[in-house]
Amino acid sequence: MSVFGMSRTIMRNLFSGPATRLYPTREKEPHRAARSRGRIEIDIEACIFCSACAKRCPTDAIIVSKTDKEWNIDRLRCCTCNACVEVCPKKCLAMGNRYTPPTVTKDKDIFRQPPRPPKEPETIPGA
Amino acid sequence: MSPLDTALLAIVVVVAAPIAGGLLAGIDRKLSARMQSRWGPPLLQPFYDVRKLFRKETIVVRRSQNFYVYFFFVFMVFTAALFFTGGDILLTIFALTLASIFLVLAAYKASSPYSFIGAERELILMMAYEPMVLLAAVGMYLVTRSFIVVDIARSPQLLALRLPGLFIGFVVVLVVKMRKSPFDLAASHHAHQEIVRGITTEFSGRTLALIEIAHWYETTVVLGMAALFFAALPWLAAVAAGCVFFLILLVDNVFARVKWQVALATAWITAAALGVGNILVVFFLR
Amino acid sequence: MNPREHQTIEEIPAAALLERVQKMRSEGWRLVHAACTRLVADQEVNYCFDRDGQSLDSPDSATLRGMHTLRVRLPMIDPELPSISSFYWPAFLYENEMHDLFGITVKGMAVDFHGHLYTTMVPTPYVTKEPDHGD
Amino acid sequence: MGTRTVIPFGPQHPVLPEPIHLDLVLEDEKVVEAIPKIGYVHRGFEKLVEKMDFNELVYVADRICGICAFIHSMAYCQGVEAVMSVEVPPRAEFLRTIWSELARLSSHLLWLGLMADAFGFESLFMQSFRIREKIVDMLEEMTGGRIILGVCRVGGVRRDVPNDALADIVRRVKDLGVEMHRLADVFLQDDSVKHRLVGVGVLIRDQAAELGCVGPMLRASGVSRDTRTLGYAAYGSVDFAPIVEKDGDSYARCAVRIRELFQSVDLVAQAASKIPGGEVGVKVSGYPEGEYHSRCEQPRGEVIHYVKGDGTRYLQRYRVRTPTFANIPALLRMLQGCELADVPVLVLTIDPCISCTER
Repeated sequence: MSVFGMSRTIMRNLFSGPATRLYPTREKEPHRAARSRGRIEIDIEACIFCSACAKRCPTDAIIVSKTDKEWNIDRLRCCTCNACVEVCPKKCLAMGNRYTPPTVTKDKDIFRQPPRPPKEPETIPGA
Repeated sequence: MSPLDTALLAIVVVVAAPIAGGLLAGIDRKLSARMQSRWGPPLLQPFYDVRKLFRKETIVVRRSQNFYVYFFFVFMVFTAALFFTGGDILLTIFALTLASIFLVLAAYKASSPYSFIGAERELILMMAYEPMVLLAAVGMYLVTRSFIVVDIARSPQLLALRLPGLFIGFVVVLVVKMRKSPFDLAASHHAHQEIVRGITTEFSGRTLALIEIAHWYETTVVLGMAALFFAALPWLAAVAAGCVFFLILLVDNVFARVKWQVALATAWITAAALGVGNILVVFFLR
Repeated sequence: MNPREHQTIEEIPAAALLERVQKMRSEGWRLVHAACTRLVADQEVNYCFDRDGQSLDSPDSATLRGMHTLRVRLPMIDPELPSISSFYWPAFLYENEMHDLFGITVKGMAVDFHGHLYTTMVPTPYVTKEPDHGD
Repeated sequence: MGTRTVIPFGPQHPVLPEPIHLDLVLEDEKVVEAIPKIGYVHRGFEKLVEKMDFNELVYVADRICGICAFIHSMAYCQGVEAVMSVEVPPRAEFLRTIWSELARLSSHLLWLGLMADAFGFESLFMQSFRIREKIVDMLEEMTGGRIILGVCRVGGVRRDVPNDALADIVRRVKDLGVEMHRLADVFLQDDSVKHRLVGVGVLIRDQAAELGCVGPMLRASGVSRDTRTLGYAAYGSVDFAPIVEKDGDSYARCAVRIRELFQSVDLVAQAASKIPGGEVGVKVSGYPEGEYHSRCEQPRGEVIHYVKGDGTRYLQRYRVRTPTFANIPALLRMLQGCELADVPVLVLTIDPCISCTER
């Protein structure tokens, strides 16, 4: 007869503390593996609005507007497949290793490129 | 004790027993969680749950099913009051059984296949543990010459020394009564079984809260009965009750749920070997 | 780097299906799966069989494994097939699927779900809706 | 003869992780008839070939199932590669093998946990999941995804793993072996577990073959058939033999899966030690024309990805026959005459993945 086979593991568990965390109050440290596909980050300053990412996106999560200089992403549609990052010609897209925080609304993340300041005419000091 | 004292004590018991039972349930959940290397809920979670249940809508299949649950609750309160005011242990046991019968009736009345099968299994479990409970009472009588809880508790003899078999058998009963694995086939705490939550599947809202509170009463009564085996040394009784409680949690976590045939066989074999054997020894070696 | 599995296809008329399947069974093949494909004007049903370690083309080579497909062509409108579930009992699931998704009437299925295996909003979606490549 | 009760079992049921519905006709506690119904999660994946080109379809294949995701995408890619005659670089083949085996570990541990839950052994369930978590963490470190790895593509894989990182993974998987042994001891030795598994749902060798079982279901009945022996990916270069048990009951199926855990650990180590250097992907040009039945061994058994292209961006037909589809007839046969308490065990014993069955 073999019973209580599990008791060793159980007693060890009891005294070694829980293996789980009280998420979201406590997150895993270090937060994620460096390679984790968390969410797409964009360096909007470098974007040229070529729409290559939007075309490659399998879930149509990305919408790019060249006229408004606007890049937006539906985080809930995005399947973090990394296709947009791979295709970006300016390398302004990156895969961040943190997940999008939980949300209760279906908002889009909108990034707008600030209008570039018009080039000031070079002033010659002392002129 | 004067009748007035008894009445006062009864009121204290009626208030204190569910608090103790709820705390025990909280400790149970916390300890079980730690055994499974989880954090587990806060200690007071059972109370939060019940508070929430009271605020919820009560949805019933048939209105009459709740009627039986009220009786279940009332008899459980009565059992606790009777036991802790030092009444007749036989009467306590019968009241406890009657209460359980009302729960079974309520489950039958709900006319859901899950609670129907749960009720059938609960009846089988009652058949399984009832002989052992009665034998325990008989054993206590043989040693102390009384069925009255006060007299048993005041007996200078440490019952556990005279009735070790009965005590072990009674721990098995406790596992059944507290709805713990391996005997949680009629209604498990986690509703993770083929008949969902078995006997209590069809209860909701306030009715379910009453069942929960009645279960707290039940836990305190059965743990109290276990402690009665050590009543001669009150501190030992407390320690023993704690140990038994921990042992039950451990058993809960190291066993798979058995099928009803095995549950019945285990309980009866324990009752026959440990219970009857112990009583025979006490009877002839007196 | 590794040799791809050897796979053969044999096109047969629908009338010869039962006879051919019976032969496959007596030769010890197992039914791997069965499925339809919508072609341009008609559709085809594939019954795939596998016999461990052997292929129809090279029965003597034990190392090469293979899959043999019996293929039946059916019209798009009112296609009909006999059930092979008398030879391969588990085929009833594939046949019910053919019925629900491709509208093929399969006669004599061991277990007939009467179109309730998959409940789709559009009946027989794989044939009634033309492929629409969108973008 | 007792009165007959009909117990509705699913599609939403605490012990059923998957949306299948069974009407169980009971006499007391004995099941006299089980009437199944699926179709709750039919998502029309196969119809998606019309909307997505053959490269994008990999993401879809990856998402057919939440527990055997990687092998689905691999089977699909192998199918397209066969049609297009693409030669995948050997390093990619080895990486695919390593990830398949880790996915198998994760899936089998998940199954063990669910199985423990089905027979009411909660701490065993938690312990299985605790071990599985570490496997999932490893997958995340290597590929970036925990469940849906998203690393397979037509022509190779999308991410390389440095050799020293692989060595670290091998060391950690081997360390996990110790914990898995403790787990296995409970599953295979504990009497209360044996009471729930031994002799439950027996399928003898001929029955299992006749019912078209695949995977551990079939191997537990004594048939030595494992699609990995075809030698796809790098399985031709590693040394292993299918794991076979004889009894054909739930205990044997459990034993097969537990032994496969250790086999997978071994295969990961073997593949990591033999992995060649070089590229992990080739560029694929052109469109698929032709057809191929790609076969792989999922944790649940043999999966078939049928790919047929007509020379355009879009495939003409994409068809997935998942292992559960092949195992359902056996489930129906086993349920007849079993006890109600055995139903969860029997349903779990085929390792059902209804969501991927209905695609």
